[in-house]
Amino acid sequence: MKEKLSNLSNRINAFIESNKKIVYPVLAILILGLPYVGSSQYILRIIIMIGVYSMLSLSLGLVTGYAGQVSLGHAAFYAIGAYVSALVSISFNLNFFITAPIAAFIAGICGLLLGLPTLRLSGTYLAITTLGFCEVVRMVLLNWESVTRGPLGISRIPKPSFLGIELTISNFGLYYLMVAFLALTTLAVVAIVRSKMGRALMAIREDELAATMMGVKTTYYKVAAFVISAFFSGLAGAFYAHMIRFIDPNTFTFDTSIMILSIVILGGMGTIGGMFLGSALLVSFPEVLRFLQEYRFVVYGAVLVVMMRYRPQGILGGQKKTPYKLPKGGG
Amino acid sequence: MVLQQLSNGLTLGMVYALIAVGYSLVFGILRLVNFSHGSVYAFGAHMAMLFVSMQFGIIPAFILSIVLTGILGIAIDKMALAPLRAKKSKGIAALITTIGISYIIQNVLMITFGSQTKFFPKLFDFGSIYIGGVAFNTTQICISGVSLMLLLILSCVIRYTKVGLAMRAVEQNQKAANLMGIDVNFVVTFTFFLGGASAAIAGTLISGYYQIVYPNMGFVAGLKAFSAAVLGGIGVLYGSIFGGLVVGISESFAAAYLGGSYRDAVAFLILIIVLLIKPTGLFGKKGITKV
Amino acid sequence: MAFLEVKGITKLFGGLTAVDKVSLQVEKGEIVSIIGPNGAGKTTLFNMLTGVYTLSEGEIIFEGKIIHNRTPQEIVQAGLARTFQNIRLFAEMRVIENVLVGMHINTHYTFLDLLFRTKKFRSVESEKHRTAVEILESIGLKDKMHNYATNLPYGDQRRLEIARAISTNAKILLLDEPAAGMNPQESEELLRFIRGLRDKGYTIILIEHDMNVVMNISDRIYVIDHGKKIAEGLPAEIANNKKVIEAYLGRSE
Amino acid sequence: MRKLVGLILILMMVLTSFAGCQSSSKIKIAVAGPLTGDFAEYGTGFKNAVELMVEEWNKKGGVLGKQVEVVVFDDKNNGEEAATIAEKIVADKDIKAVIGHFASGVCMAASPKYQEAGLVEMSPSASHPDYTKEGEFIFRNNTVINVEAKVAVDLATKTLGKKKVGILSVKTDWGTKTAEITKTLVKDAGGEVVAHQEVVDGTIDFSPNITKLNSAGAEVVIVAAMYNSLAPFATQYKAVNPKIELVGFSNAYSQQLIDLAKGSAENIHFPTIFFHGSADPKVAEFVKAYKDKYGSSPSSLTAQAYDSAGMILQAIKNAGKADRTAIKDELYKMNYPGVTGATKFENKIGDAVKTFTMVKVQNGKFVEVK
Repeated sequence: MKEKLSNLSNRINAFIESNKKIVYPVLAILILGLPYVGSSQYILRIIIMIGVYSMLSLSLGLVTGYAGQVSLGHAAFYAIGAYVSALVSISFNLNFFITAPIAAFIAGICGLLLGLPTLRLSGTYLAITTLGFCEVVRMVLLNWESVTRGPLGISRIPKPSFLGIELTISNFGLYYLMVAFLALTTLAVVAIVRSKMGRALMAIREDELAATMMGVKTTYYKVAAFVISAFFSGLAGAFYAHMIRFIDPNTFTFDTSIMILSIVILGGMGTIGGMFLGSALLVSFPEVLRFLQEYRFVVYGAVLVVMMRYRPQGILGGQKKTPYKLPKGGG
Repeated sequence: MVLQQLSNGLTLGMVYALIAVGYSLVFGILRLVNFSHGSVYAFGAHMAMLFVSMQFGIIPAFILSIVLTGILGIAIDKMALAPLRAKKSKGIAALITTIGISYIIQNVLMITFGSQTKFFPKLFDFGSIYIGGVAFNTTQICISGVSLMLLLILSCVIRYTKVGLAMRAVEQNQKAANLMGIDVNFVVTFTFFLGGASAAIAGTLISGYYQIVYPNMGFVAGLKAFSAAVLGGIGVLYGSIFGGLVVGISESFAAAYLGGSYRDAVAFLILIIVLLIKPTGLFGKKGITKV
Repeated sequence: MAFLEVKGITKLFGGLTAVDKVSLQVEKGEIVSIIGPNGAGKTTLFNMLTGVYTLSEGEIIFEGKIIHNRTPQEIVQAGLARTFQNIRLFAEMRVIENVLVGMHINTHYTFLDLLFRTKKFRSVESEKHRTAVEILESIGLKDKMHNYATNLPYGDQRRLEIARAISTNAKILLLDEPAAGMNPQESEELLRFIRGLRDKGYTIILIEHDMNVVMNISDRIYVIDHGKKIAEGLPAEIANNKKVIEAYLGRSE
Repeated sequence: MRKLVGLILILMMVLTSFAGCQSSSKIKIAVAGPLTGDFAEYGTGFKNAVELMVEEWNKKGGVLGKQVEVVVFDDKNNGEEAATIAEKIVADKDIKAVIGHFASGVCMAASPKYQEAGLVEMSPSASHPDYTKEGEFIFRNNTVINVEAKVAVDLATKTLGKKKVGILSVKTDWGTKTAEITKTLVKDAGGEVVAHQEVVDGTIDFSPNITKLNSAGAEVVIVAAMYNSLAPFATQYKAVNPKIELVGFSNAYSQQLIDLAKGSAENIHFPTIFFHGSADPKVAEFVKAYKDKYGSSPSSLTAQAYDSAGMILQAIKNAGKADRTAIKDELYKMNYPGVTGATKFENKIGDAVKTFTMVKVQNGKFVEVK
């Protein structure tokens, strides 16, 4: 089974590599045209959620997949992004396209806060610290009632509006907004991965001491990975808050962090495509396999156990057969 | 009032110490944080409740739950963790596996026993004794007593028995121990059994004290017990007792003076501060980086 | 003042003195070997030179600048790169990527450059890739550049480690038992390669056990035993130095 | 980048193959709540109650001559699920109204969709003050906090005649709001709030809070929490101070409280709008029908779900057509004599106005307080 899977993914890559000129435009048309395929709003909403979780898994993938630092608390940045954007837009009634970057920025700063312990910790200790951080963030959201209205949560968050038009699922506005944010995240992550920073992060994952001996400032890059990943998780949080229009401390729990981690692992650590595949599978499976409703979290747990045992590199992860892409003039 | 809060904190601390022991045992031997320990503790409590509801006496139910949960501990190792060790997979693989296992156990409990909070008979309840105006409920005293006794037994097993020596050897260096003829697999299995058994004892005692059992009781308690284990120096048994008491007392004082909603946050803050300042905890030893 | 000046450096682990007041000098373009029985403190010495351990005592001066107790990053920036006794490559990364990580400290573009794929980014990247391919070619690994480091045979992995050290364009290469585990034919090839490096102007410090490698490549040899320097000099002198023989073959009581 | 492309292609094919919703001319009532996860017991209660009510109507010929069908949705008490379910419910033209969502937060995640599409959402349990502000289509057949709190305070200060009042509240939207209102009402009733302890939902160890309340000299403690907190709190408090009196709220009024707290539940007083042993034949009939069909006795929230279904079916009958907007208008005109007392909605706000009865626990059973 294992060989078939990796052969399949390699044949797909080969196909895409060979006629890149056709594949990307076709894909763009398909994505942009999707809502008009007449599928119901219910399915469109699932696709949007797949997009949101792709953004979250891409950002967690940077920290866990590429830099090898396990973070169990990524829902914290998701929550911070959502709360900041909601609160700023309500109290100063600013447009979504101003509050979302602010929210992502503040989430990034919190990423810095959480990134600092990486100076001293790694592996299990770091994972548990991120978990503790996420619970502390939830406690703050629950108890800082003067600002976050505590358990009452924030209701009637304004819909995002672009040039005066309110973006909703029915007018496909939210779908295209998600596609824009997702494209932004993907391009940024791909740019980082295909550069000296990406190589430095992978070196840290492979052998942190050897990377240090090669002059890589490992702490700087680990913290940078946390900050960037927190930024995009915050962005996803801002988008989600204005889509669902009501958030409270129970919206962002440890379960969310574990769902994002399962996506990264199922899809393939250290891959980009894996994040989309993982999100598509784990977001849509409870809808498609109705009878598994009750066992949803048992399945998430099983995904983690089975993947770690049989295919730790995930569906798309692991060594690629295609040659390393040399930049133009670099050959 | 302060004395009463202290007594509350002591009981709570003993409870966390009892769970923390399970973390320290497994970490000591395998350098692995067994994230599923919290749900194993919940499993133990549910087993005891099941046997009590099947008209077994308290003590038979207690023993049956200990044995069954011990076997669960072994099953976790054999089915999920041992293959990873055999494959020499990366450290985070085992950590993520234990997270997966804790999800499976917790949700299977939820499905089989239903999500309601269920009744659990009071253990060792002979009313309360008043010493200097502070109410000491006999259950509290018995829990602390049983916990201390269990921790002493465990320490003696590890210090004075043959298998204890084997455990300490495996803890220092698995390869060397293996070369010396110690059946490492048996030691690991025995450690997981002890971990599971101590979790069952903790689960039953705590359910007996609060008289309720519910599927995700293991999550928060497990995390607090972990911070107790880390505070005391993970891998060091008596460290867990000390860590448990500190977490328990600071939690009850936080609840009393800062308000109930801050008690969980305090336990997590302690965990983060300890990890930042001295990850090896109060009694842990500092490792040397070997190139 | 020598190219690399090591004055009386000591390292204590608890009560144990791993390295005890060792001094040595290395001139530019020289090949110096450090030999000694197992556990003599040779690798600890390397760790002190490259910043993995801080010194308990003593000084290390390279090109007139103090480099002891500096971070490993600062030391490799100053021009002192190393390989490891047991290979520490970036296993799940390609051969060429391993070399590119070596060139990390000399790849200069900002975060914004890489984010927006500016011209500067593209030109620096392709230039670094060209240099990387040249280095791989010089060490005979060019055709294996797409492989993953972990899939390479043992000999190739050793050479990739050296290539990675070179790619930091260090001035001194510290090679920790490069010939370990190599058959005579491979170690002969390695010797030729190391001499080639010396001719290109690199200074090399070698830890090695294989006596015929040490004897015919080293300009000078230092002998370490129980953390102390017990002898130094030309290969011929060391070959019949009584103390050295005793250290290796043990005293005849 | 190359892998991403292949995968998106496959994913698109998979998803668009979903079965679209087919439509036929039937009258459907949706019920949505947590059927799995932590609050499964409450969602199941809603489902049972609505199915029971619809069964009774169908036996009498359904409504407008058509049999009514119940469509059940499990939202796992999660806002995201609820919003997705709302999309599905709104898209199915046959669904005329939805009874549900359990927790306020979950309801409010779905309300915008229901309001936007013009479909009546009636929650038998939402208590968040802003819930019905979403719009005219958003109803709740649940006790309004300040009315219920007034009754609870009367129980503590008048019926039990205690002056020193302690408050324990769980940190949820309902708990916080109820505690706030209870404090002012206690002062108005001449009592004194000696201490207010807040706990996180799911807490089981109350010893620090009990010590605080007890040393503050509380004679009665008003507990704004569900049965899973009230029961252990009662057990632990009575172990320290057996003479303490406790007053709960209607959402903790269920058989599980007695099963869990056993002896410690003795003499706990409640305001409730649904009482098992009520003399009213409708209530007795409902309790018997529910017990026969499901084997356990209904809680007050289940009863409210039962009445909600009744009100909606009655609205369809009054309107003469199964039209979503007509149902909404009829609800505002209705005064529905249900098992949870007379319920009506005033001036376009979906909050139900209820009449309360006082109940207490006496040797293991709920008894009405005269």
